[in-house]
Amino acid sequence: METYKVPPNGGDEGLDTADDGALVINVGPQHPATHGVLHLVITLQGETIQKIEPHLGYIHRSIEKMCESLSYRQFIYVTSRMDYLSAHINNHGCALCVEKGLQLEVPPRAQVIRVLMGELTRIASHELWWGAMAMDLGAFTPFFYAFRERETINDIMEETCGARLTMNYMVPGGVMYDLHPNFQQRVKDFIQLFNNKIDEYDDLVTGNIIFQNRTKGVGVLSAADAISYGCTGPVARGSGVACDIRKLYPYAVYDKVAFDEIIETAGDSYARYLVRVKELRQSVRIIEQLIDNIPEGDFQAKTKAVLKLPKGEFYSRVETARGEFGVYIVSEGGTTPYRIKFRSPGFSNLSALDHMSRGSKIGDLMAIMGTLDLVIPDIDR
Amino acid sequence: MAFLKEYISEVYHAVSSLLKGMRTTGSYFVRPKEIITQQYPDNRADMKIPERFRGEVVMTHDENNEHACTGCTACELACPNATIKIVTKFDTTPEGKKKKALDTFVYHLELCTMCNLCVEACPTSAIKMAQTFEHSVYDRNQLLKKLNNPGSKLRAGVE
Amino acid sequence: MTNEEIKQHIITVQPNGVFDETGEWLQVQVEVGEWKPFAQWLRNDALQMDFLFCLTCIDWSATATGKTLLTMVYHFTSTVFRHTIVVKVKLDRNNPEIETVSDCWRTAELHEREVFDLFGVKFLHHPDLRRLVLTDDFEGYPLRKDFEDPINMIKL
Amino acid sequence: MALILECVIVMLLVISLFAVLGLVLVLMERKVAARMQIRLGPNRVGPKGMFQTAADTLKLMMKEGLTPDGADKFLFNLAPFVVMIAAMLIMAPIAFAKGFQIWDINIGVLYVSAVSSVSVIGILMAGWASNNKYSLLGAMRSGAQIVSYELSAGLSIISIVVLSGSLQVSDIIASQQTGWWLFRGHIPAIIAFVIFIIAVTAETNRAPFDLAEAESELTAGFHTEYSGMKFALFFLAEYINIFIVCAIGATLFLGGWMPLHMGHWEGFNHLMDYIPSSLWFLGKTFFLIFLIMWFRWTFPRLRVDQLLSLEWKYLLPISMFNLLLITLIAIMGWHF
Repeated sequence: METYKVPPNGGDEGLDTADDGALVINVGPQHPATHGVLHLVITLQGETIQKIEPHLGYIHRSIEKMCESLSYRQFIYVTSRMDYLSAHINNHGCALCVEKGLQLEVPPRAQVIRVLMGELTRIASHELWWGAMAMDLGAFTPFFYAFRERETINDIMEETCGARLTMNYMVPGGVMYDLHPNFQQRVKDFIQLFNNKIDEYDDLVTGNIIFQNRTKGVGVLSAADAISYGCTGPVARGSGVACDIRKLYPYAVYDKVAFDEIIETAGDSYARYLVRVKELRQSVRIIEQLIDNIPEGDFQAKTKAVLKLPKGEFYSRVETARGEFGVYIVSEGGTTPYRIKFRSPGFSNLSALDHMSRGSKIGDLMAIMGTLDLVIPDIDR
Repeated sequence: MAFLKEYISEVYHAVSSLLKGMRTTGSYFVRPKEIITQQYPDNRADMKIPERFRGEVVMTHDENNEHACTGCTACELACPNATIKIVTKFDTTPEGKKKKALDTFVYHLELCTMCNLCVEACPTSAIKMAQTFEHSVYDRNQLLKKLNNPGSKLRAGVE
Repeated sequence: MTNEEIKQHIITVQPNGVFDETGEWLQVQVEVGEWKPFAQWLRNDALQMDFLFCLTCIDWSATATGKTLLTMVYHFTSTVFRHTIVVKVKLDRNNPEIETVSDCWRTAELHEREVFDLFGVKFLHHPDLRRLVLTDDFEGYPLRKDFEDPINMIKL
Repeated sequence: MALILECVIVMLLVISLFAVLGLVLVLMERKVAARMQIRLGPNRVGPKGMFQTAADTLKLMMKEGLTPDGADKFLFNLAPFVVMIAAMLIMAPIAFAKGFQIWDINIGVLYVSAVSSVSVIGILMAGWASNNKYSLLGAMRSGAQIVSYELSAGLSIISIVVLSGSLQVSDIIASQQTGWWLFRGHIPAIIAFVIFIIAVTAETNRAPFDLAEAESELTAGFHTEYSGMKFALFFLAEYINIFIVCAIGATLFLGGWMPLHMGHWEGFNHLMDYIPSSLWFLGKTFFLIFLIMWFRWTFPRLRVDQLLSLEWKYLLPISMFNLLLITLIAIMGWHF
């Protein structure tokens, strides 16, 4: 019987050949800090990072190809599986694109419901990021506090949408069902809980001297670089680039609610952290404005049983928790998209990782990756 | 001297920020009431699953073992994952005409993503989402289900 | 800037450009040989298109008119003027080659690798053109319309 | 003959103490963590999960002890024992109760600080012999860390030696008959205590100084390649080390097994004397252990250069200056 023998250098020949004393290590595909199957090949000089090369594709499902054989109703659910933490917002973007093609007017009630769900999703996503980021930096406890609030949102989602993570609640023309009768009360309860607990976040993490030292001045990304690398969302806003789709190209009812676009100019990990933490409060502000003002009416526009987009190209973009999510549909007039492209925020944000982490310590890499808030299925699609 | 003052205030702020964090975790340590863990298998009896929760597709049968599925395959067409396969047969109606009817409603739970599109598509509300969620089995074949009960037939009046 | 103004600017450098205003944004189609200087002009000159937010490719081989056609589609926005244009470049499907723009927009580096991986478009002078999501020895380009994988693709 | 018998009994006692401490401390850590993290912690094995760690130990014993193919086999297998033996050796001069001490050596405190640095050799050995880059990085970090933090831990210990005038553990405890050094030595003693706690947290590789393991950076650092019982030895040694350093801290600053006496409150002092001395010792030690666990479940981890600058820029200058103050207090007899 032949037994497999591991080669002396651990099996990664070819990666180990840096000659100037540099150490090449593989972070991932299974590593506690990558939160998924991201594989980074890191060249280290001592503890200092010289180069990072991402190797993608471990969970590439070719969603774009799959969507080419799905109808315009069917393809929306797949996008929940890309950025699973912003599932609602992804679905919203797809629904918007189909509606653009059909020139469909969405009832006001559905628009408000979509925004409410989107902002709840954003809070849930930022909560998870906050916990995971603290965990990357070695503090385990915040993770559980973050999950307490996130759990409440998941319960609300479960009650209204029927699922906790991949809801598939958006359909072309509106939402799948009307709100649950308990929805408003539970959201108000959540806001109260959230306002009580948010100060703990500052006590535990934001103000902590160790945390500040770990993140300030780490992974600096200038505004010009942020634009050049195609960064969007909190990553770009942490560098002082105004890029919030909700402000620049308002969709649904975002032009009717008051909220601030959070912009920090330092461009380091701490700035990106602050942007997200402040966005939590802005999302709560949007929800507070809308929760008592949900217009009555239909929750879904009347649509044909089989949707056919006219020949042409349609692009819609929404602001997910990670940045700009674009849907580009090329239609040949059939019932399925001829070609569909998802512009996922994580993919572009990842491309800046190498630039940001060169010259910093391996411990800084965790702070940088934490504030990039990478969701691997979003990158691999 | 200014340097020393800065040094001391730096140390003071650092220590106080650390103590603030310890106060937060410490206060949870002495308040076990804040614990939010659910003892899952033990609390099965009084667990509340929302009525909209999507666990699996089931077909509703009434007390006469009759269902509302006409075998129109709308759900099969709506399903993005080929989860549903409808096998039809031809029944003879009392008038002697041949009529298409449901033979077997095959449901692949292992392929299902609980997207609810089949339930939305069904013109006769024959299928719905059940709130069960404990689907794990040792053999994958057990996830292949037939949704119509043996011997069941179409409810009168459903077209 | 309005579409008309952008058009005027573009005509000065691309007199042969084909314009299409049916979509949401102004579309301009340029020849593959003129693409690189045009891209540099877009990035640096009057239009200041500094944000490339979407880069993709379309395989037209399943349509009647596009048997040997691939189209590169670039979506640009200027963060200065807030205008958006779409640039299209037609490629020969049998030998798709185009100049890289990863030196103008850094984000193009990964996006071009993805397009190379899934469509087989060769980007000339790209600093690191390798397969991105697939293994290096993978055969075929999955997002092309004629790609078949009898094992992993299930036809509904 | 009697001596050999004595040796055997002591050995058995130490080993069983190790086993019991390992089980208790791991369970305590998990329970403390759970309470701080608003969850229940282990609660399935035995009443309130009391036997969870025993079950874990059983599992670890039954696991295969894997040795990687490219590892230096001898050093790889030796390393956990080096760490373990170093931990066992420090147990010798600790006074668990009044007159209950294995070896009252006259340089007890010096012995402790000398032997406690041996464990870094085991860690370096493990990191190098594993032939894993993560392990190597972790081990190198651990080396730099322990060498640095030993300085301020040593200076804090010396400040108590200065106050009590002896290196012998029993003498130091006896000198706290009238009050613990933490209270008698004014603010400098408190500063020394705080520095001591920080330094020993770093020396035992505990969060926020757990850079040698740094889960999110180096997966598991120096013990990445270890499994089964060899891993368990590292794990056990970590907890034993915590116990020992806390016991030292309790001995030096909190009076060891000495009951709490308050000036001239005769009634109060008599009441305190009724509590057995071993309970006093264990109570103080476990209080310090709790403190260290509290740190771990609250703070993020430092970066490696910040870890070193904390030591060299803050702890070391402060503790040197502090030592001067304490010496002044001791010479002038200003302490209570």
